[in-house]
Amino acid sequence: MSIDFEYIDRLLIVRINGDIDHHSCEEIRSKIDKEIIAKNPKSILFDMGQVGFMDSSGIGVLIGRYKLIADSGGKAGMINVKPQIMRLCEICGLQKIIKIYAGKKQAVASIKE
Amino acid sequence: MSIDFEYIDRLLIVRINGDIDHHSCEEIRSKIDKEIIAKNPKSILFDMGQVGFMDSSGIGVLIGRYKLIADSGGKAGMINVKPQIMRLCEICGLQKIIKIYAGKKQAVASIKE
Amino acid sequence: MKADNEMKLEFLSKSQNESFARSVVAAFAAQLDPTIEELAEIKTAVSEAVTNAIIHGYSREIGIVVIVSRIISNRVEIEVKDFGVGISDIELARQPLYTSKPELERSGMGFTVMETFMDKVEVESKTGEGTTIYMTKTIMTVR
Amino acid sequence: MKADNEMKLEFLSKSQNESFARSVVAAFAAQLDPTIEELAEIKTAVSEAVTNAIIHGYSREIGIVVIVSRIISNRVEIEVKDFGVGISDIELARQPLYTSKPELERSGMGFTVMETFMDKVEVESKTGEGTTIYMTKTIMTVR
Ligand SMILES: Nc1ncnc2c1ncn2[C@@H]1O[C@H](COP(=O)(O)OP(=O)(O)O)[C@@H](O)[C@H]1O
Ligand SMILES: Nc1ncnc2c1ncn2[C@@H]1O[C@H](COP(=O)(O)OP(=O)(O)O)[C@@H](O)[C@H]1O
Repeated sequence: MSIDFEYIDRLLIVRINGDIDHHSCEEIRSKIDKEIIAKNPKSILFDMGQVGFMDSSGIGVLIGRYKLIADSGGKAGMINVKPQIMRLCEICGLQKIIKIYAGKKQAVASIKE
Repeated sequence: MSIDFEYIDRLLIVRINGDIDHHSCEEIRSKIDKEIIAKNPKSILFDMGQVGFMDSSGIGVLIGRYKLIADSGGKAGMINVKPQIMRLCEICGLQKIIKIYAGKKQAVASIKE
Repeated sequence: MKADNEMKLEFLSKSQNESFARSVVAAFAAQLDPTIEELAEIKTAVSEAVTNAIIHGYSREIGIVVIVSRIISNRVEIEVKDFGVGISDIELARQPLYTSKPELERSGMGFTVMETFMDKVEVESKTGEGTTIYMTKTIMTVR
Repeated sequence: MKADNEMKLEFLSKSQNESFARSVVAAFAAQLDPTIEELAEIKTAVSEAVTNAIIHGYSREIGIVVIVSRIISNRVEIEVKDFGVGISDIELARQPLYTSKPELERSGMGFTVMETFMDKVEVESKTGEGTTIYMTKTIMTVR
Protein backbone atom coordinates (compact mmCIF):
# COMPACT_ATOMS: atom_id res chain seq x y z
CA MET A 1 0.00 0.00 0.00
CA SER A 2 1.24 3.47 -0.87
CA ILE A 3 -0.32 6.94 -1.09
CA ASP A 4 0.38 9.81 -3.48
CA PHE A 5 -0.69 13.38 -2.84
CA GLU A 6 -1.34 16.04 -5.45
CA TYR A 7 -2.75 19.55 -5.17
CA ILE A 8 -4.93 21.68 -7.39
CA ASP A 9 -4.83 24.95 -5.45
CA ARG A 10 -6.20 24.00 -2.04
CA LEU A 11 -7.87 20.78 -3.21
CA LEU A 12 -5.91 17.75 -1.98
CA ILE A 13 -6.08 14.75 -4.31
CA VAL A 14 -5.23 11.50 -2.49
CA ARG A 15 -4.37 8.51 -4.63
CA ILE A 16 -4.40 5.28 -2.62
CA ASN A 17 -2.58 2.34 -4.23
CA GLY A 18 -3.50 -1.05 -2.77
CA ASP A 19 -6.15 -2.78 -0.70
CA ILE A 20 -8.02 -0.82 1.95
CA ASP A 21 -8.80 -3.08 4.89
CA HIS A 22 -8.39 -2.91 8.66
CA HIS A 23 -4.71 -3.85 8.31
CA SER A 24 -3.82 -1.02 5.92
CA CYS A 25 -6.23 1.48 7.50
CA GLU A 26 -4.00 2.71 10.27
CA GLU A 27 -1.22 3.64 7.84
CA ILE A 28 -3.67 5.26 5.42
CA ARG A 29 -5.25 7.28 8.19
CA SER A 30 -1.99 8.50 9.67
CA LYS A 31 -0.45 9.42 6.31
CA ILE A 32 -3.49 11.41 5.17
CA ASP A 33 -3.92 13.12 8.54
CA LYS A 34 -0.26 14.16 8.58
CA GLU A 35 -0.71 15.66 5.11
CA ILE A 36 -3.90 17.48 6.15
CA ILE A 37 -2.27 18.91 9.26
CA ALA A 38 0.87 19.97 7.36
CA LYS A 39 -0.79 21.50 4.29
CA ASN A 40 -4.24 22.48 5.55
CA PRO A 41 -6.15 21.72 2.31
CA LYS A 42 -9.69 23.06 1.91
CA SER A 43 -11.21 20.02 0.23
CA ILE A 44 -10.26 16.42 -0.49
CA LEU A 45 -10.67 14.10 -3.50
CA PHE A 46 -9.97 10.37 -3.21
CA ASP A 47 -8.65 8.75 -6.39
CA MET A 48 -9.65 5.07 -6.02
CA GLY A 49 -8.36 3.88 -9.39
CA GLN A 50 -5.63 1.79 -7.80
CA VAL A 51 -7.76 0.28 -5.04
CA GLY A 52 -8.66 -3.32 -5.92
CA PHE A 53 -10.29 -4.22 -2.63
CA MET A 54 -12.06 -2.33 0.12
CA ASP A 55 -14.24 -3.42 3.02
CA SER A 56 -16.19 -1.51 5.69
CA SER A 57 -12.96 -0.64 7.53
CA GLY A 58 -12.23 1.54 4.51
CA ILE A 59 -15.63 3.21 4.82
CA GLY A 60 -14.66 4.17 8.37
CA VAL A 61 -11.38 5.72 7.25
CA LEU A 62 -12.92 7.69 4.39
CA ILE A 63 -15.68 9.06 6.62
CA GLY A 64 -13.09 9.96 9.26
CA ARG A 65 -11.08 12.01 6.75
CA TYR A 66 -14.29 13.57 5.41
CA LYS A 67 -15.16 14.75 8.91
CA LEU A 68 -11.78 16.42 9.37
CA ILE A 69 -12.26 18.35 6.13
CA ALA A 70 -15.96 19.09 6.60
CA ASP A 71 -15.31 20.49 10.09
CA SER A 72 -13.52 23.42 8.48
CA GLY A 73 -16.11 23.83 5.72
CA GLY A 74 -14.49 21.74 2.93
CA LYS A 75 -15.98 19.16 0.60
CA ALA A 76 -15.00 15.59 -0.22
CA GLY A 77 -15.33 13.47 -3.36
CA MET A 78 -14.22 10.22 -4.96
CA ILE A 79 -13.21 9.28 -8.50
CA ASN A 80 -12.27 6.14 -10.44
CA VAL A 81 -14.31 3.92 -8.14
CA LYS A 82 -14.41 0.29 -9.33
CA PRO A 83 -17.84 -1.39 -9.59
CA GLN A 84 -17.25 -3.66 -6.60
CA ILE A 85 -16.24 -0.79 -4.34
CA MET A 86 -19.10 1.31 -5.75
CA ARG A 87 -21.52 -1.35 -4.45
CA LEU A 88 -19.89 -1.29 -1.02
CA CYS A 89 -20.23 2.51 -0.94
CA GLU A 90 -23.91 2.26 -1.89
CA ILE A 91 -24.62 -0.34 0.79
CA CYS A 92 -22.95 1.85 3.39
CA GLY A 93 -24.57 5.06 2.11
CA LEU A 94 -21.15 6.62 1.60
CA GLN A 95 -22.10 8.50 -1.59
CA LYS A 96 -24.50 10.59 0.47
CA ILE A 97 -21.48 11.98 2.31
CA ILE A 98 -18.65 11.68 -0.19
CA LYS A 99 -19.90 12.26 -3.72
CA ILE A 100 -18.69 9.91 -6.45
CA TYR A 101 -17.75 11.76 -9.65
CA ALA A 102 -17.48 10.42 -13.18
CA GLY A 103 -14.01 11.90 -13.69
CA LYS A 104 -11.33 14.15 -12.31
CA LYS A 105 -12.40 17.23 -14.30
CA GLN A 106 -15.99 17.11 -13.12
CA ALA A 107 -14.87 16.38 -9.57
CA VAL A 108 -12.43 19.30 -9.45
CA ALA A 109 -14.94 21.70 -11.00
CA SER A 110 -17.73 20.69 -8.62
CA ILE A 111 -15.64 20.59 -5.44
CA LYS A 112 -13.88 23.91 -6.12
CA GLU A 113 -17.00 25.86 -7.06
CA MET B 1 -6.64 -25.94 -18.79
CA SER B 2 -7.08 -26.27 -22.54
CA ILE B 3 -4.96 -27.65 -25.38
CA ASP B 4 -4.59 -26.49 -28.99
CA PHE B 5 -3.14 -28.63 -31.75
CA GLU B 6 -1.46 -27.37 -34.90
CA TYR B 7 0.39 -29.22 -37.66
CA ILE B 8 3.37 -28.40 -39.83
CA ASP B 9 3.33 -31.38 -42.17
CA ARG B 10 3.66 -34.34 -39.80
CA LEU B 11 5.00 -32.31 -36.87
CA LEU B 12 2.35 -31.94 -34.17
CA ILE B 13 2.59 -28.71 -32.19
CA VAL B 14 0.81 -28.96 -28.83
CA ARG B 15 0.03 -25.73 -27.03
CA ILE B 16 -0.95 -26.34 -23.43
CA ASN B 17 -2.78 -23.45 -21.74
CA GLY B 18 -2.80 -23.60 -17.95
CA ASP B 19 -1.05 -25.26 -15.02
CA ILE B 20 0.41 -28.73 -15.45
CA ASP B 21 0.07 -30.67 -12.22
CA HIS B 22 -1.21 -34.10 -11.18
CA HIS B 23 -4.79 -32.80 -11.34
CA SER B 24 -4.60 -31.57 -14.92
CA CYS B 25 -2.28 -34.38 -16.09
CA GLU B 26 -4.90 -36.98 -16.79
CA GLU B 27 -6.81 -34.68 -19.13
CA ILE B 28 -3.62 -33.50 -20.85
CA ARG B 29 -2.45 -37.07 -21.35
CA SER B 30 -5.73 -38.33 -22.75
CA LYS B 31 -6.23 -35.38 -25.10
CA ILE B 32 -2.74 -35.61 -26.57
CA ASP B 33 -2.88 -39.39 -26.86
CA LYS B 34 -6.22 -39.23 -28.68
CA GLU B 35 -4.69 -36.74 -31.12
CA ILE B 36 -1.61 -38.90 -31.65
CA ILE B 37 -3.70 -42.00 -32.29
CA ALA B 38 -6.05 -40.16 -34.65
CA LYS B 39 -3.47 -38.25 -36.69
CA ASN B 40 -0.32 -40.31 -36.30
CA PRO B 41 2.18 -37.42 -36.28
CA LYS B 42 5.86 -38.16 -36.76
CA SER B 43 7.25 -35.71 -34.20
CA ILE B 44 5.93 -33.51 -31.42
CA LEU B 45 6.68 -29.97 -30.23
CA PHE B 46 5.33 -28.67 -26.90
CA ASP B 47 4.59 -24.95 -26.82
CA MET B 48 4.86 -24.05 -23.12
CA GLY B 49 4.26 -20.31 -23.51
CA GLN B 50 0.92 -20.49 -21.72
CA VAL B 51 2.05 -22.77 -18.90
CA GLY B 52 2.53 -20.75 -15.73
CA PHE B 53 3.15 -23.65 -13.37
CA MET B 54 4.48 -27.18 -13.74
CA ASP B 55 5.69 -29.75 -11.22
CA SER B 56 7.20 -33.22 -11.58
CA SER B 57 3.81 -34.70 -12.53
CA GLY B 58 4.19 -32.67 -15.73
CA ILE B 59 7.63 -34.15 -16.31
CA GLY B 60 6.02 -37.59 -16.22
CA VAL B 61 3.39 -36.63 -18.78
CA LEU B 62 5.88 -35.04 -21.18
CA ILE B 63 8.21 -38.05 -21.00
CA GLY B 64 5.23 -40.36 -21.53
CA ARG B 65 4.25 -38.54 -24.76
CA TYR B 66 7.89 -38.45 -25.85
CA LYS B 67 8.07 -42.23 -25.52
CA LEU B 68 4.97 -42.73 -27.68
CA ILE B 69 6.53 -40.61 -30.43
CA ALA B 70 10.08 -41.94 -30.06
CA ASP B 71 8.84 -45.53 -30.29
CA SER B 72 8.01 -44.91 -33.94
CA GLY B 73 11.21 -42.97 -34.62
CA GLY B 74 10.00 -39.40 -34.07
CA LYS B 75 11.58 -36.53 -32.16
CA ALA B 76 10.26 -34.23 -29.42
CA GLY B 77 10.99 -30.62 -28.49
CA MET B 78 9.80 -27.74 -26.33
CA ILE B 79 9.54 -23.99 -26.94
CA ASN B 80 8.62 -20.87 -24.97
CA VAL B 81 9.64 -22.44 -21.67
CA LYS B 82 9.43 -19.98 -18.77
CA PRO B 83 12.52 -19.67 -16.50
CA GLN B 84 10.85 -21.41 -13.57
CA ILE B 85 9.82 -24.40 -15.66
CA MET B 86 13.23 -24.42 -17.33
CA ARG B 87 14.79 -24.96 -13.91
CA LEU B 88 12.41 -27.83 -13.17
CA CYS B 89 13.33 -29.43 -16.52
CA GLU B 90 17.04 -29.07 -15.71
CA ILE B 91 16.64 -30.64 -12.28
CA CYS B 92 14.77 -33.56 -13.78
CA GLY B 93 17.14 -33.90 -16.74
CA LEU B 94 14.26 -33.46 -19.15
CA GLN B 95 16.25 -31.45 -21.73
CA LYS B 96 18.38 -34.53 -22.35
CA ILE B 97 15.26 -36.22 -23.71
CA ILE B 98 13.11 -33.36 -24.97
CA LYS B 99 15.27 -30.60 -26.40
CA ILE B 100 14.39 -27.01 -25.50
CA TYR B 101 14.58 -24.68 -28.51
CA ALA B 102 14.96 -20.91 -28.54
CA GLY B 103 12.01 -20.43 -30.89
CA LYS B 104 9.45 -22.09 -33.12
CA LYS B 105 11.46 -21.64 -36.34
CA GLN B 106 14.61 -23.28 -34.97
CA ALA B 107 12.54 -26.05 -33.37
CA VAL B 108 10.65 -26.86 -36.56
CA ALA B 109 13.83 -26.80 -38.67
CA SER B 110 15.74 -29.04 -36.28
CA ILE B 111 12.97 -31.53 -35.61
CA LYS B 112 11.99 -31.90 -39.28
CA GLU B 113 15.52 -32.30 -40.60
CA MET C 1 -25.67 -33.24 3.31
CA LYS C 2 -22.17 -34.31 2.40
CA ALA C 3 -19.78 -31.66 1.13
CA ASP C 4 -18.21 -32.04 -2.31
CA ASN C 5 -15.13 -30.33 -0.98
CA GLU C 6 -14.09 -28.99 2.38
CA MET C 7 -11.24 -27.09 3.96
CA LYS C 8 -10.30 -25.67 7.32
CA LEU C 9 -7.89 -22.81 7.90
CA GLU C 10 -6.50 -21.67 11.25
CA PHE C 11 -4.35 -18.58 11.67
CA LEU C 12 -3.22 -16.05 14.26
CA SER C 13 -5.41 -12.99 14.81
CA LYS C 14 -2.87 -10.63 13.28
CA SER C 15 -4.16 -7.95 10.95
CA GLN C 16 -1.71 -8.94 8.18
CA ASN C 17 -3.65 -12.21 7.93
CA GLU C 18 -6.85 -10.45 6.83
CA SER C 19 -5.83 -10.33 3.18
CA PHE C 20 -4.37 -13.84 3.44
CA ALA C 21 -7.65 -15.21 4.83
CA ARG C 22 -9.85 -13.65 2.17
CA SER C 23 -7.62 -14.82 -0.65
CA VAL C 24 -7.64 -18.38 0.72
CA VAL C 25 -11.42 -18.48 0.76
CA ALA C 26 -11.52 -16.90 -2.70
CA ALA C 27 -9.08 -19.54 -4.02
CA PHE C 28 -11.24 -22.28 -2.52
CA ALA C 29 -14.51 -20.83 -3.84
CA ALA C 30 -12.92 -20.39 -7.29
CA GLN C 31 -13.66 -24.04 -8.06
CA LEU C 32 -17.34 -23.05 -8.41
CA ASP C 33 -16.25 -20.73 -11.22
CA PRO C 34 -17.91 -17.62 -9.73
CA THR C 35 -18.04 -14.28 -11.54
CA ILE C 36 -15.50 -11.62 -10.53
CA GLU C 37 -18.36 -9.86 -8.77
CA GLU C 38 -19.42 -12.93 -6.78
CA LEU C 39 -15.81 -13.57 -5.81
CA ALA C 40 -15.38 -9.98 -4.66
CA GLU C 41 -18.54 -10.28 -2.57
CA ILE C 42 -17.25 -13.43 -0.88
CA LYS C 43 -13.87 -11.80 -0.23
CA THR C 44 -15.49 -8.73 1.29
CA ALA C 45 -17.81 -10.75 3.55
CA VAL C 46 -14.89 -12.89 4.77
CA SER C 47 -12.80 -9.78 5.35
CA GLU C 48 -15.57 -8.31 7.53
CA ALA C 49 -15.94 -11.45 9.63
CA VAL C 50 -12.19 -11.98 10.03
CA THR C 51 -11.60 -8.31 10.92
CA ASN C 52 -14.32 -8.54 13.57
CA ALA C 53 -12.73 -11.66 15.06
CA ILE C 54 -9.39 -9.84 15.23
CA ILE C 55 -10.46 -6.45 16.57
CA HIS C 56 -13.63 -7.23 18.52
CA GLY C 57 -13.15 -10.91 19.43
CA TYR C 58 -9.51 -10.70 20.51
CA SER C 59 -8.88 -6.93 20.78
CA ARG C 60 -5.31 -6.57 21.87
CA GLU C 61 -4.43 -10.22 22.51
CA ILE C 62 -3.44 -12.72 19.81
CA GLY C 63 -5.79 -15.68 19.42
CA ILE C 64 -6.66 -18.20 16.75
CA VAL C 65 -9.19 -17.55 14.01
CA VAL C 66 -10.70 -20.58 12.30
CA ILE C 67 -12.35 -20.61 8.89
CA VAL C 68 -14.18 -23.70 7.68
CA SER C 69 -15.46 -23.70 4.13
CA ARG C 70 -17.51 -26.28 2.28
CA ILE C 71 -18.66 -26.62 -1.31
CA ILE C 72 -22.02 -28.36 -1.67
CA SER C 73 -23.05 -28.52 -5.33
CA ASN C 74 -23.08 -24.82 -6.35
CA ARG C 75 -23.22 -23.38 -2.83
CA VAL C 76 -20.29 -22.25 -0.71
CA GLU C 77 -20.58 -22.32 3.09
CA ILE C 78 -18.16 -20.30 5.18
CA GLU C 79 -17.75 -20.36 8.96
CA VAL C 80 -15.53 -17.80 10.68
CA LYS C 81 -14.89 -18.60 14.33
CA ASP C 82 -13.02 -16.96 17.20
CA PHE C 83 -12.63 -17.85 20.88
CA GLY C 84 -12.68 -14.26 22.06
CA VAL C 85 -14.98 -12.08 24.17
CA GLY C 86 -18.22 -12.99 22.39
CA ILE C 87 -21.22 -10.78 21.64
CA SER C 88 -23.68 -10.10 24.47
CA ASP C 89 -26.48 -8.62 22.32
CA ILE C 90 -26.41 -10.13 18.84
CA GLU C 91 -29.49 -8.25 17.64
CA LEU C 92 -27.93 -4.91 18.55
CA ALA C 93 -24.57 -5.92 17.02
CA ARG C 94 -26.28 -6.66 13.69
CA GLN C 95 -27.94 -3.23 13.49
CA PRO C 96 -26.58 -1.07 10.67
CA LEU C 97 -24.23 1.64 12.02
CA TYR C 98 -23.94 0.03 15.45
CA THR C 99 -20.35 -0.28 16.61
CA SER C 100 -18.90 -0.79 20.05
CA LYS C 101 -15.63 0.81 18.90
CA PRO C 102 -16.42 4.21 17.35
CA GLU C 103 -13.05 5.43 18.69
CA LEU C 104 -11.40 3.14 16.12
CA GLU C 105 -13.42 4.81 13.34
CA ARG C 106 -15.40 1.61 12.79
CA SER C 107 -18.37 2.22 10.51
CA GLY C 108 -20.66 -0.32 12.16
CA MET C 109 -21.53 -1.67 8.72
CA GLY C 110 -19.68 -5.01 8.83
CA PHE C 111 -22.74 -7.19 9.47
CA THR C 112 -24.80 -5.24 6.93
CA VAL C 113 -22.12 -5.83 4.29
CA MET C 114 -22.01 -9.57 5.08
CA GLU C 115 -25.80 -9.77 4.89
CA THR C 116 -25.93 -7.92 1.57
CA PHE C 117 -23.16 -9.87 -0.13
CA MET C 118 -24.06 -13.35 1.12
CA ASP C 119 -27.38 -15.22 0.88
CA LYS C 120 -27.53 -16.11 4.56
CA VAL C 121 -25.65 -14.94 7.67
CA GLU C 122 -26.10 -16.57 11.07
CA VAL C 123 -24.34 -15.53 14.26
CA GLU C 124 -23.66 -17.79 17.21
CA SER C 125 -21.93 -16.26 20.19
CA LYS C 126 -21.46 -16.69 23.91
CA THR C 127 -19.92 -14.05 26.15
CA GLY C 128 -16.42 -15.07 27.19
CA GLU C 129 -16.37 -18.06 24.84
CA GLY C 130 -16.34 -16.64 21.34
CA THR C 131 -18.27 -16.07 18.16
CA THR C 132 -19.03 -18.03 15.01
CA ILE C 133 -20.32 -16.38 11.85
CA TYR C 134 -21.92 -18.80 9.45
CA MET C 135 -22.50 -17.59 5.87
CA THR C 136 -23.62 -19.22 2.64
CA LYS C 137 -23.80 -18.10 -0.96
CA THR C 138 -25.08 -19.89 -4.02
CA ILE C 139 -23.03 -19.29 -7.13
CA MET C 140 -25.16 -18.65 -10.19
CA THR C 141 -23.31 -20.78 -12.71
CA VAL C 142 -25.62 -19.92 -15.57
CA ARG C 143 -23.82 -16.98 -17.13
CA MET D 1 11.69 -20.37 18.76
CA LYS D 2 8.36 -18.60 18.57
CA ALA D 3 6.81 -18.09 15.14
CA ASP D 4 6.08 -14.57 13.94
CA ASN D 5 3.11 -15.92 12.10
CA GLU D 6 1.51 -19.31 11.77
CA MET D 7 -1.29 -21.00 9.87
CA LYS D 8 -2.76 -24.46 9.51
CA LEU D 9 -4.74 -25.68 6.53
CA GLU D 10 -6.70 -28.92 6.29
CA PHE D 11 -8.36 -30.14 3.10
CA LEU D 12 -9.65 -33.28 1.41
CA SER D 13 -7.18 -35.32 -0.65
CA LYS D 14 -8.86 -34.40 -3.93
CA SER D 15 -6.62 -33.53 -6.84
CA GLN D 16 -8.45 -30.25 -7.49
CA ASN D 17 -7.07 -29.07 -4.13
CA GLU D 18 -3.44 -29.28 -5.32
CA SER D 19 -3.52 -25.84 -6.93
CA PHE D 20 -5.55 -24.50 -3.99
CA ALA D 21 -2.97 -25.78 -1.49
CA ARG D 22 0.03 -24.32 -3.28
CA SER D 23 -1.62 -20.94 -3.72
CA VAL D 24 -2.51 -20.83 -0.01
CA VAL D 25 1.09 -21.44 1.02
CA ALA D 26 2.27 -18.92 -1.56
CA ALA D 27 -0.17 -16.32 -0.21
CA PHE D 28 1.08 -16.97 3.32
CA ALA D 29 4.77 -16.87 2.34
CA ALA D 30 4.15 -13.67 0.38
CA GLN D 31 4.46 -11.67 3.63
CA LEU D 32 8.23 -12.35 3.49
CA ASP D 33 8.27 -10.52 0.16
CA PRO D 34 10.00 -13.34 -1.76
CA THR D 35 11.10 -12.98 -5.38
CA ILE D 36 8.87 -14.49 -8.07
CA GLU D 37 11.44 -17.25 -8.38
CA GLU D 38 11.47 -18.06 -4.66
CA LEU D 39 7.68 -18.09 -4.62
CA ALA D 40 7.57 -20.45 -7.60
CA GLU D 41 10.04 -22.77 -5.84
CA ILE D 42 7.88 -22.87 -2.72
CA LYS D 43 4.75 -23.51 -4.80
CA THR D 44 6.43 -26.34 -6.68
CA ALA D 45 7.76 -28.01 -3.52
CA VAL D 46 4.33 -27.80 -1.87
CA SER D 47 2.70 -29.19 -5.00
CA GLU D 48 5.07 -32.19 -4.92
CA ALA D 49 4.39 -32.95 -1.26
CA VAL D 50 0.62 -32.49 -1.55
CA THR D 51 0.43 -34.60 -4.72
CA ASN D 52 2.34 -37.37 -2.96
CA ALA D 53 -0.05 -37.28 0.00
CA ILE D 54 -2.98 -37.57 -2.40
CA ILE D 55 -1.73 -40.27 -4.77
CA HIS D 56 0.69 -42.26 -2.63
CA GLY D 57 -0.58 -41.62 0.90
CA TYR D 58 -4.27 -42.06 0.21
CA SER D 59 -4.34 -43.64 -3.28
CA ARG D 60 -7.98 -44.17 -4.08
CA GLU D 61 -9.55 -43.20 -0.77
CA ILE D 62 -10.26 -39.64 0.35
CA GLY D 63 -8.39 -38.54 3.47
CA ILE D 64 -7.31 -35.29 5.05
CA VAL D 65 -4.13 -33.46 4.14
CA VAL D 66 -2.77 -30.99 6.68
CA ILE D 67 -0.37 -28.16 5.95
CA VAL D 68 1.18 -26.18 8.79
CA SER D 69 3.26 -23.16 7.89
CA ARG D 70 5.25 -20.83 10.10
CA ILE D 71 7.17 -17.64 9.46
CA ILE D 72 10.19 -17.18 11.75
CA SER D 73 12.04 -13.99 10.90
CA ASN D 74 12.91 -14.48 7.20
CA ARG D 75 12.43 -18.26 7.12
CA VAL D 76 9.30 -20.13 6.10
CA GLU D 77 8.63 -23.60 7.52
CA ILE D 78 6.15 -25.87 5.81
CA GLU D 79 4.83 -29.21 7.06
CA VAL D 80 2.70 -31.39 4.78
CA LYS D 81 1.07 -34.29 6.59
CA ASP D 82 -1.15 -37.23 5.61
CA PHE D 83 -2.57 -40.14 7.57
CA GLY D 84 -2.21 -42.62 4.73
CA VAL D 85 -0.17 -45.76 4.04
CA GLY D 86 3.21 -44.32 5.05
CA ILE D 87 6.63 -44.99 3.49
CA SER D 88 8.41 -48.22 4.45
CA ASP D 89 11.84 -47.31 3.03
CA ILE D 90 12.37 -43.57 3.20
CA GLU D 91 15.92 -43.69 1.83
CA LEU D 92 14.76 -45.56 -1.26
CA ALA D 93 11.77 -43.23 -1.69
CA ARG D 94 14.07 -40.19 -1.74
CA GLN D 95 16.27 -41.60 -4.53
CA PRO D 96 15.99 -39.65 -7.78
CA LEU D 97 13.85 -41.52 -10.33
CA TYR D 98 12.49 -43.98 -7.77
CA THR D 99 8.73 -44.31 -7.99
CA SER D 100 6.41 -47.01 -6.71
CA LYS D 101 3.82 -46.05 -9.32
CA PRO D 102 5.49 -46.06 -12.77
CA GLU D 103 2.16 -47.18 -14.22
CA LEU D 104 0.83 -43.70 -13.40
CA GLU D 105 3.71 -42.14 -15.38
CA ARG D 106 5.22 -40.75 -12.19
CA SER D 107 8.71 -39.41 -12.80
CA GLY D 108 10.11 -40.32 -9.37
CA MET D 109 11.54 -36.80 -9.11
CA GLY D 110 9.21 -35.34 -6.48
CA PHE D 111 11.62 -35.56 -3.55
CA THR D 112 14.52 -34.35 -5.69
CA VAL D 113 12.50 -31.29 -6.70
CA MET D 114 11.60 -30.56 -3.06
CA GLU D 115 15.25 -30.93 -2.02
CA THR D 116 16.48 -28.65 -4.79
CA PHE D 117 13.92 -25.90 -4.28
CA MET D 118 13.92 -25.85 -0.46
CA ASP D 119 16.84 -25.45 1.96
CA LYS D 120 15.95 -28.48 4.06
CA VAL D 121 13.57 -31.43 3.58
CA GLU D 122 12.91 -33.96 6.35
CA VAL D 123 10.62 -36.98 6.05
CA GLU D 124 8.89 -38.66 8.95
CA SER D 125 6.77 -41.69 8.15
CA LYS D 126 5.34 -44.82 9.71
CA THR D 127 3.76 -47.59 7.68
CA GLY D 128 -0.01 -47.58 8.14
CA GLU D 129 0.04 -44.28 10.03
CA GLY D 130 1.08 -41.64 7.54
CA THR D 131 3.78 -39.30 6.40
CA THR D 132 4.96 -35.81 7.30
CA ILE D 133 7.23 -33.78 5.03
CA TYR D 134 8.95 -30.93 6.81
CA MET D 135 10.57 -28.27 4.64
CA THR D 136 12.16 -24.89 5.29
CA LYS D 137 13.40 -22.09 3.09
CA THR D 138 15.07 -18.83 3.99
CA ILE D 139 13.98 -15.90 1.89
CA MET D 140 16.88 -13.72 0.80
CA THR D 141 15.39 -10.32 1.42
CA VAL D 142 18.46 -8.45 0.19
CA ARG D 143 17.63 -7.94 -3.45
N1 LIG E 1 -16.26 -11.62 16.49
C1 LIG E 1 -16.79 -10.70 17.31
N2 LIG E 1 -16.52 -10.75 18.63
C2 LIG E 1 -17.05 -9.83 19.49
N3 LIG E 1 -17.86 -8.83 19.08
C3 LIG E 1 -18.17 -8.73 17.78
C4 LIG E 1 -17.65 -9.65 16.83
N4 LIG E 1 -18.13 -9.31 15.61
C5 LIG E 1 -18.90 -8.24 15.79
N5 LIG E 1 -18.93 -7.88 17.09
C6 LIG E 1 -19.70 -6.74 17.68
O1 LIG E 1 -20.67 -6.33 16.73
C7 LIG E 1 -20.51 -4.94 16.43
C8 LIG E 1 -20.94 -4.63 15.01
O2 LIG E 1 -20.08 -5.26 14.09
P1 LIG E 1 -19.94 -4.69 12.62
O3 LIG E 1 -21.30 -4.54 12.04
O4 LIG E 1 -19.00 -5.54 11.87
O5 LIG E 1 -19.34 -3.25 12.80
P2 LIG E 1 -17.89 -2.72 13.23
O6 LIG E 1 -16.89 -3.83 13.05
O7 LIG E 1 -17.64 -1.60 12.29
O8 LIG E 1 -17.98 -2.31 14.66
C9 LIG E 1 -19.07 -4.64 16.74
O9 LIG E 1 -18.83 -3.29 16.99
C10 LIG E 1 -18.81 -5.54 17.97
O10 LIG E 1 -19.30 -4.92 19.14
N1 LIG F 1 2.99 -39.16 1.30
C1 LIG F 1 3.46 -40.36 0.88
N2 LIG F 1 2.87 -41.51 1.31
C2 LIG F 1 3.33 -42.71 0.89
N3 LIG F 1 4.35 -42.87 0.03
C3 LIG F 1 4.99 -41.77 -0.43
C4 LIG F 1 4.57 -40.47 -0.03
N4 LIG F 1 5.38 -39.57 -0.65
C5 LIG F 1 6.24 -40.29 -1.37
N5 LIG F 1 6.02 -41.61 -1.26
C6 LIG F 1 6.80 -42.69 -1.89
O1 LIG F 1 8.02 -42.15 -2.37
C7 LIG F 1 8.15 -42.39 -3.77
C8 LIG F 1 8.95 -41.31 -4.43
O2 LIG F 1 8.25 -40.08 -4.37
P1 LIG F 1 8.58 -38.94 -5.42
O3 LIG F 1 10.06 -38.70 -5.42
O4 LIG F 1 7.71 -37.78 -5.12
O5 LIG F 1 8.20 -39.56 -6.82
P2 LIG F 1 6.79 -39.89 -7.49
O6 LIG F 1 5.71 -39.15 -6.79
O7 LIG F 1 6.95 -39.44 -8.90
O8 LIG F 1 6.60 -41.38 -7.38
C9 LIG F 1 6.74 -42.53 -4.27
O9 LIG F 1 6.67 -43.25 -5.49
C10 LIG F 1 6.08 -43.27 -3.11
O10 LIG F 1 6.34 -44.65 -3.15
